[in-house]
Amino acid sequence: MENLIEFISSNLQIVYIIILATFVGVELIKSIPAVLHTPLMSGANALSGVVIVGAILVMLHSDPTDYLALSLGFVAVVLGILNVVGGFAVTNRMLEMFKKKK
Amino acid sequence: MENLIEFISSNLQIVYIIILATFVGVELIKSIPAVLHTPLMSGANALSGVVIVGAILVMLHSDPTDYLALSLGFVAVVLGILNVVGGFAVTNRMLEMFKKKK
Amino acid sequence: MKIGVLKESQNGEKRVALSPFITKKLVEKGFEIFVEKSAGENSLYRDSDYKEAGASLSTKEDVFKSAQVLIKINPFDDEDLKLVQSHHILMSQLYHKSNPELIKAISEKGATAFSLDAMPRISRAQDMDVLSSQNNLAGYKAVILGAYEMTKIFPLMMTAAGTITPSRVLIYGVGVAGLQAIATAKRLGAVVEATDIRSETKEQAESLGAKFISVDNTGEASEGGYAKEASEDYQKRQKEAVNESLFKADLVITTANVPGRKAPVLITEEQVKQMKNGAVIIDLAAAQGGNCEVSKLNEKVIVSGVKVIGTSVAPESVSTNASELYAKNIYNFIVHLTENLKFKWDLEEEITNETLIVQDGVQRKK
Amino acid sequence: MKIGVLKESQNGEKRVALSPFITKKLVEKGFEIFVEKSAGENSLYRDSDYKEAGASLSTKEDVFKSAQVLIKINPFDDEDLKLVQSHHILMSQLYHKSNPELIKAISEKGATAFSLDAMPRISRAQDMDVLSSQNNLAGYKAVILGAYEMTKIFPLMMTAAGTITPSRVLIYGVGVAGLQAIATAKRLGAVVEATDIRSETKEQAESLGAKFISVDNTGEASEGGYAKEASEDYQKRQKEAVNESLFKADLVITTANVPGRKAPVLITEEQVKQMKNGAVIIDLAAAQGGNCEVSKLNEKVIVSGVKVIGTSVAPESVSTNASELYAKNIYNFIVHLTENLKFKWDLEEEITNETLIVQDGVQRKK
Amino acid sequence: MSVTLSIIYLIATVTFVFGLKRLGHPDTAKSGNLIAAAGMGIAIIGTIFIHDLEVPTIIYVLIGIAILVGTIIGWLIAIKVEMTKMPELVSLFNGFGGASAALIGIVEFGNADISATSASVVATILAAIIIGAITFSGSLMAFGKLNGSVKSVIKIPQYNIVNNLFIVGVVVLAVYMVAGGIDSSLLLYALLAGGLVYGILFVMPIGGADMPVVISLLNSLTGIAAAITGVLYDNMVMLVGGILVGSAGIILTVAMCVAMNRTLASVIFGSFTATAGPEGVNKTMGSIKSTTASDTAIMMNYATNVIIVPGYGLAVAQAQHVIHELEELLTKKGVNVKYAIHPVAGRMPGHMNVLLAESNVEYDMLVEMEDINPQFNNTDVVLVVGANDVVNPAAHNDPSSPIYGMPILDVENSKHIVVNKRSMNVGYAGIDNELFYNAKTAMLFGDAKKVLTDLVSELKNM
Amino acid sequence: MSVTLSIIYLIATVTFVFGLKRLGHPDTAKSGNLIAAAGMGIAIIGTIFIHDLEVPTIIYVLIGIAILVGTIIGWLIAIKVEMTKMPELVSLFNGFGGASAALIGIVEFGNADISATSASVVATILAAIIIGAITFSGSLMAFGKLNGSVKSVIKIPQYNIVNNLFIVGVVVLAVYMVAGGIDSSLLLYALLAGGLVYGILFVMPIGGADMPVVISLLNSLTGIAAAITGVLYDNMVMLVGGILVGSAGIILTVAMCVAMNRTLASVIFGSFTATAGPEGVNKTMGSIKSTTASDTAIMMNYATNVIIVPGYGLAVAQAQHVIHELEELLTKKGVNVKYAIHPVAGRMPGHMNVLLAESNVEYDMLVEMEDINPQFNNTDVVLVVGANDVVNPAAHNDPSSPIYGMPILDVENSKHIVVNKRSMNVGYAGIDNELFYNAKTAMLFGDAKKVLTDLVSELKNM
Ligand SMILES: NC(=O)c1ccc[n+]([C@@H]2O[C@H](COP(=O)([O-])OP(=O)(O)OC[C@H]3O[C@@H](n4cnc5c(N)ncnc54)[C@H](OP(=O)(O)O)[C@@H]3O)[C@@H](O)[C@H]2O)c1
Ligand SMILES: NC(=O)c1ccc[n+]([C@@H]2O[C@H](COP(=O)([O-])OP(=O)(O)OC[C@H]3O[C@@H](n4cnc5c(N)ncnc54)[C@H](OP(=O)(O)O)[C@@H]3O)[C@@H](O)[C@H]2O)c1
Ligand SMILES: NC(=O)c1ccc[n+]([C@@H]2O[C@H](COP(=O)([O-])OP(=O)(O)OC[C@H]3O[C@@H](n4cnc5c(N)ncnc54)[C@H](O)[C@@H]3O)[C@@H](O)[C@H]2O)c1
Ligand SMILES: NC(=O)c1ccc[n+]([C@@H]2O[C@H](COP(=O)([O-])OP(=O)(O)OC[C@H]3O[C@@H](n4cnc5c(N)ncnc54)[C@H](O)[C@@H]3O)[C@@H](O)[C@H]2O)c1
Repeated sequence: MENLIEFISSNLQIVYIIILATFVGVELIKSIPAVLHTPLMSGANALSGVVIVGAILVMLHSDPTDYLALSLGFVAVVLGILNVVGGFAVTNRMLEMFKKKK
Repeated sequence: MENLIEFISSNLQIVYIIILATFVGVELIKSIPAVLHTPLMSGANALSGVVIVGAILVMLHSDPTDYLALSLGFVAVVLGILNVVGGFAVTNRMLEMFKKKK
Repeated sequence: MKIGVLKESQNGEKRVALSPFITKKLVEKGFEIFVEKSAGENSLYRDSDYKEAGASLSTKEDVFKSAQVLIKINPFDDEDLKLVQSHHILMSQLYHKSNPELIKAISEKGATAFSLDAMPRISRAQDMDVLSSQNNLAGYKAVILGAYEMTKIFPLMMTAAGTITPSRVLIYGVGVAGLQAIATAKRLGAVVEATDIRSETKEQAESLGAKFISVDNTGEASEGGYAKEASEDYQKRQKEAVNESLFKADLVITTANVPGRKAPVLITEEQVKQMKNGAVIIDLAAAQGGNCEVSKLNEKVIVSGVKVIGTSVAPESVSTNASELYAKNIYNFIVHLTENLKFKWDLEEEITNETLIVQDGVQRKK
Repeated sequence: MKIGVLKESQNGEKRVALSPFITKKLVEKGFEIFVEKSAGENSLYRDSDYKEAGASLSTKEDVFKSAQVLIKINPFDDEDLKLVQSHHILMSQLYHKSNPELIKAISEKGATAFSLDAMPRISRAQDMDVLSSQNNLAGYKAVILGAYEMTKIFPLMMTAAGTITPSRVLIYGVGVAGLQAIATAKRLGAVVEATDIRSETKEQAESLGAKFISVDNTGEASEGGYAKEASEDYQKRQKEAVNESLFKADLVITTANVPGRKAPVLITEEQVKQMKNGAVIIDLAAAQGGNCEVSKLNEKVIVSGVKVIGTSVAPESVSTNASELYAKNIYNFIVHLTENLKFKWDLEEEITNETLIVQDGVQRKK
Repeated sequence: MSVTLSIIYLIATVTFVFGLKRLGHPDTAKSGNLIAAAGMGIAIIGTIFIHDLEVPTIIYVLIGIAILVGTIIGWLIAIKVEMTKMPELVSLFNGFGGASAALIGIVEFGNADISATSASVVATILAAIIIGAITFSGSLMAFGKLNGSVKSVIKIPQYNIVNNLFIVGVVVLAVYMVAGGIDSSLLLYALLAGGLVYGILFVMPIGGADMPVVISLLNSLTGIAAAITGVLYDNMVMLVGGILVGSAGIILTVAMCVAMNRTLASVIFGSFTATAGPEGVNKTMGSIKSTTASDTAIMMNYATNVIIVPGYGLAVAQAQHVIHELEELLTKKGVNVKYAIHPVAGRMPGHMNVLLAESNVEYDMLVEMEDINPQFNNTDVVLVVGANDVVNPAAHNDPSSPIYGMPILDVENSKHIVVNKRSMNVGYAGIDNELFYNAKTAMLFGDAKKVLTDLVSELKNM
Repeated sequence: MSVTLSIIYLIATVTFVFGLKRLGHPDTAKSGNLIAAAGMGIAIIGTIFIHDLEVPTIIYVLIGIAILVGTIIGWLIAIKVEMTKMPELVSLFNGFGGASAALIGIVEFGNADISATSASVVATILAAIIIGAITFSGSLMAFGKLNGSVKSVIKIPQYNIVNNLFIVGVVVLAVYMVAGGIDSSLLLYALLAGGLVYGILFVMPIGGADMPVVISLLNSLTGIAAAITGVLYDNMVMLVGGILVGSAGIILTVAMCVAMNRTLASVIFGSFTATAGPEGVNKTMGSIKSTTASDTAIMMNYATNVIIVPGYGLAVAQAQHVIHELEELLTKKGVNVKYAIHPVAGRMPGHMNVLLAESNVEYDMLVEMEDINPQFNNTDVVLVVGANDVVNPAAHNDPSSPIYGMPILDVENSKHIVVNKRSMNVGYAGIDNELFYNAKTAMLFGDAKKVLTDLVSELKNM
């Protein structure tokens, strides 16, 4: 509890950002048709691949001789980019059915 | 332009907060029935009275001998609280019509 | 004021000018009502019903003796005229434009006569307008009669034993009767088409689900909501536009009239011969000379497989409703004309002025 | 295979067993068709139509001579029987349960006979089911007949001359005819009520907009979709439940039947006397003895102001459609029974088994 | 700042979000307002009491007095004023908020050592002053206009250009001050005056009917002013609350324009072209009020008794099925619905009966004229659909009218009247209808089928 | 961090918001996906190139290789896999994201001097590891289940308790490490292992039909892991992007549960009670698939040819007016709509004709069985409303069936079949209907009037 309070007070703006972003996420998704559930899940999944940014940072910051960190970072980047590219591509395919006619 | 960039980089989190709050405001109000336009305007008006917080801060920080600041602050608090109290009360009255029946 | 109700004498007529319900309302207002015996019989009103409503029942002669105002639906006949005296006020549909002898006879008696069919078509007269109230029922009954006479059914039906195509119904004249005919035929599931010389009827017909066959009517005009007589040119254009539908129709109902004139001939014998075998034509304008060349009033003529039925008596066949409505019209009319149980004789007033044909033996309208 | 079509001889009958359209279809399949002269006349089919469809026209005698299969709608009459020979295969509605003499006569001739009214009520037989196809039309026409006979109109109308209340229609028996009657009366704007011994008909009646009068039917059961004869107790309960509606009704249509039995009496004379003056009863079960005690087949009886019309001939009055559907039923039946223009005589098969009443002079069904 | 206060602000911010959210739905709007008010309350109390400043008692007393005075006045005004005066009241209050922001700016300008303060802080202070001033004077102007005390409408053709040049001038001055770090009260007051003048110039030419839109826009500006002040104090509740009001206000403004079938630009800049007023307004009869499907739907949703008056237009639009759907929906929501059938509605006797029977409206929902006329008194909303002559009071009032003497449906006796037709065109009798100009009447223009369908969707979403 | 990169991140964040927003509507979903992808692209490129670190070329090369390899593999998998395998693919990719987060955590744990680092940073690192591990193993488990490679479903009654105790243990360990500032790789690997095991334990008992819900939940967790990593690096795009995914994911998960008529709790904890499968599923015929009004509406909205098959249920529900409204609406949207009328649909000859005539359906929209049967091939969606026997393929296939030999409507030839009825109950003939178990068929349960009304509203909102 104390830690939490400390965190809040020292990262006040971050807390606001988290809360506001949560509201945005909720409001955006609140009422969408069921047929979009799967594509949306898939799209959100691709977005969660943003963790790749962290993986890249790990590699950028690694000492070129720290093989463990480097190889872990390498794997992290590969997995992250897989998540991103695969995620968006799959979502795109799922959305093929909503092509406009006429 | 430069100033803007400087502002952004030095207040990055504030910028995020502003952007996210804007999204929240927009998403919340996006599609509401016309009959609620006036009450909502009135409610939002009451909320804009949050400026009173600033007015109070002015007074709290004033030197008790700085009559100018004090009196300006005093007026600011009066006006601000008028906005808040009047705003919420008027809104409440407007919303009387939506009393649930049965 | 004493009001006498006569039994209708015209052949086939089943209506009566006053219903027991309205009799009661008049009696409550202070009118005295005398009803000829068995006058309501064919409209399912018993003499006892009238008695309960507060009327006195008697013979025709006695009715004429007791009452000052005499009401009827059809024009007064010779027998009636014998009994008419100068103090009598007669009310019925007189069709004074086509019945000059009758008007003359009444004038000679020195009596007074209102004609309900002369009611002006203005908003506040709508509740006294017997033409509307009766034509409305005629429109309904014409369709029922048609459906009864046909060897086909009206609606589309897709059944295990095959599909029955819907009947095609064509209505000439989209006045009161025509509109009700459209509505009734449509309800029963027919494909309905209609035509009229007045172009404002297009929207009206469509509002009831009919397809309107527009005929270019430049050069034709209507007067106060009524049609004028059509030009020859119009008639030609009409035939061209309508023939295709006519020759496919299973039932044709004609209601076209031009007030105060012979009804226009819209379907010639030649056209009838090109119609479908087994088609039926109901000519509601038969009494005014007929919209179909071959129709004869109250007869069923068969021309090359097409049954042509000339009739105007449709409202009689729904006599109960027809009498109710007529009685209500009469009631509204009497209430309008009187004050404290006395006639106002307000000749400036449009309704009185238009309907008062003969006053104390003087003919006011031609 | 040679098929002969006979002209209906029964009084008032206007239908014909085969239409030109179906004739053509059979001819295209390779059947030879012989039609008795003027057979289709009353259904608006001309002899020339049949000729165009590929049939030969001849006298009744010649038809019997040329054809092996003879088709008709009504049971074969004495004149027909004289011409029947042992090689003939007869097809019509024979009503074999109530016509033992006819069956005997056919057997004695050594001929073969199919009865279309014995068609089993199974899904795949629906397109050969003449009872359904004809009763359906009867239901429609009964309402038209009722509307024609009434002195009131069906729909509610609020007019300047007062409000006309809607007619109340009561339907007994919610089978094929009853349902179509409900639908038709409802379309015309009446307030429709219905009752039936089979409780599953409640939902069906309601699906067409009627109010269903439920009678507690514990103890009664139905067999294969048909009603069984009702117990006396049920009849009493039914009267109690329905009387209120009956006495308010303007039109009553009865269609209740129990297959192979006399129709149940649902309305006694005493009940009729309590009905509204001017009400109309159409008894479609009159040919099976009638659902109304006072009804007589093909007669209009008036009992204390109530018109009771016993009829079963309603389909004849829409003969064109009725003949079309009957013809389609016959077509499907013949196609079902034959292969390569020959009868299959598959007696194991339900439809053949049920409808084949007499085979080569041997009576198979009682 | 103390953690407690931070958390209080956080909570207040969250109540603002929820409050706004709930204000968007009629069922929850009231509670939304209260939630936001509660959040505001704790934010204010927290601000006063939670800090580690040494504040002399006198200041507390002053604050207390200020709050007490403001609360009492605000409360009294709010509860005393007539309902019809509400919009001007909102405008007035909004002006106060703006003034408060401007005053804060002025004080802070005085407190700060401008030349030593970072440009962004100075910019913030000046922005608060200018925006506060604009909203203050603009709101007062709007108040005056609604109030009727200010009537003049300027008619200079190049007005907009002048107007825009003026505000550009003000901004240039401000930028100059920021860039130069200039600490001049003269210039400050010039800025203040510039803001005040611009507020007036901005609102002056806009027509009275557009005032609500302007108020909403000004309100949004006040929010922005509050947010700017929030940046100044690094105060999150002001920042986020202000931004919420600012963004929601803009969206609301646009929505209001859409509902009025106008664009924001035409409201603000088109003030000169659109002075003629809505078309079809009859000069002698006054002006009409038009409404939307969503407003009508809400009115009906919260009504107890609703009467529908069908006329010929219903038949023309073939909207009988939709009206039945509407009636069923209302009934399901517990509203008493009836149809009032005039004997000559439509174009043939029984026209409405045929029409409504087709969509299976129960016969006992149809009530004859004589029976329904006494019931209008007791009716919350009358919905007239495609009827005209049969509800024309001229039949009672105007002996020269061709329909004089015809009995009509007395819809005027009900609380609200909504009339649906496509235009201000006349009906069968060819005469104008005073009912449409009645203060209780709102016109719901459009084809009956379309309008009723919209009504049904709106009702379903409630 | 450089300003440019900050701005790039800001833009990326905004694209995420817009992308998500647009993904919520079928018309804009595709562009939303592309917008978000573009934002992600610039964020990645920006991260690689914009910084002031001295990075040896080898590391750039490695990053390049990693990205190239990942992109190619991801792309290939995504475009090669069959449409029906999509959900498992999503699960797999999601697992990778989780793994990536966990790996980052491990590296950072190694880099940091734990005892000297602030507790909140350590907590962040450990949280990233645990959550990343759970999503990784959980997603793989879900992948395996959908895939069919993992079949076992644990049936220990007290399973949930064990399960919860386990995760509590893991959390306690983490708290212990944070509080004590303990820098033990052993404990770290224990934590990692704990997370991995819990992911498996968590997903194992959940039934296959509920997998999409679980995937969505895990996806939301990955978002949170990303956000935590963002906090670690004070990286806003990760923080905001992660939170967006986290909150949207939770809402989506709940929405999916609602659409399946379940609660989230029953999906996660009710795994043992609800093993029987939806009721009314016929053992020999396989399982049915049910759908929602909004899905059906979208399918029809994007269809070219739609055929409506009305049956007795339409009459029972008295939904004739609504179906006409639906048909009109579709027609207005450019869809070809027809009604297929089976000769014995309903309960009397011509039942459907009477019914549809009442709502004024044009006669030429009604097509007889023989004429429409060849057209089903060419039909995108068949909507069967309250019909049963007349579309029962047993009439063709099953000589023992009482309806064998009856001609039926060949709806099976169309691309999609949606069947509306209230339950799995039989029709007039009293027999089961294989059609409902067809892979192309989706059941849309509910009273026809209600369901069609919903369909109409959904379609109107598109
Ligand atoms: N019932 C009878 O037997 C009969 C017979 C003959 C004459 N009349 C006369 O007809 C009149 C009937 O009165 P009423 O009030 O029913 O009709 P009305 O006075 O003719 O008014 C109908 C109104 O409906 C509007 N309208 C037309 N189409 C519409 C659409 N698609 N959607 C929405 N609104 C539409 C028209 O205004 P917009 O153009 O602005 O939309 C019009 O003003 C009376 O004057 C009566 O005397 C009646
Ligand atoms: N047309 C005729 O002349 C005639 C005459 C007699 C018999 N039949 C027979 O009747 C059958 C007709 O076939 P059909 O496909 O039209 O009907 P059906 O096979 O009887 O099926 C109707 C289906 O509608 C559903 N339903 C009932 N009420 C509903 C409601 N309110 N909302 C949604 N669905 C509802 C029922 O399922 P749920 O209970 O699950 O909702 C039922 O399975 C054939 O077997 C035919 O042989 C026809
Ligand atoms: N406002 C009122 O008070 C009131 C009251 C009743 C009727 N009306 C109106 O009066 C009008 C006439 O009603 P009606 O039924 O008594 O008319 P009607 O019986 O005189 O004639 C019937 C119809 O035949 C049409 N007709 C005449 N000549 C024709 C031709 N050559 N070809 C085709 N059609 C032809 C007429 O236009 C009319 O529509 C209607 O529009 C009716 O609505 C008004
Ligand atoms: N599945 C098929 O192939 C098929 C084909 C045609 C008809 N049918 C069904 O067969 C059933 C009977 O049809 P029908 O019209 O030929 O029947 P019908 O003519 O034999 O009888 C008409 C109705 O009268 C009712 N009835 C009998 N005794 C009664 C009593 N005492 N009181 C009240 N009602 C009584 C019956 O229940 C029946 O509904 C119907 O349900 C029909 O749908 C099924």
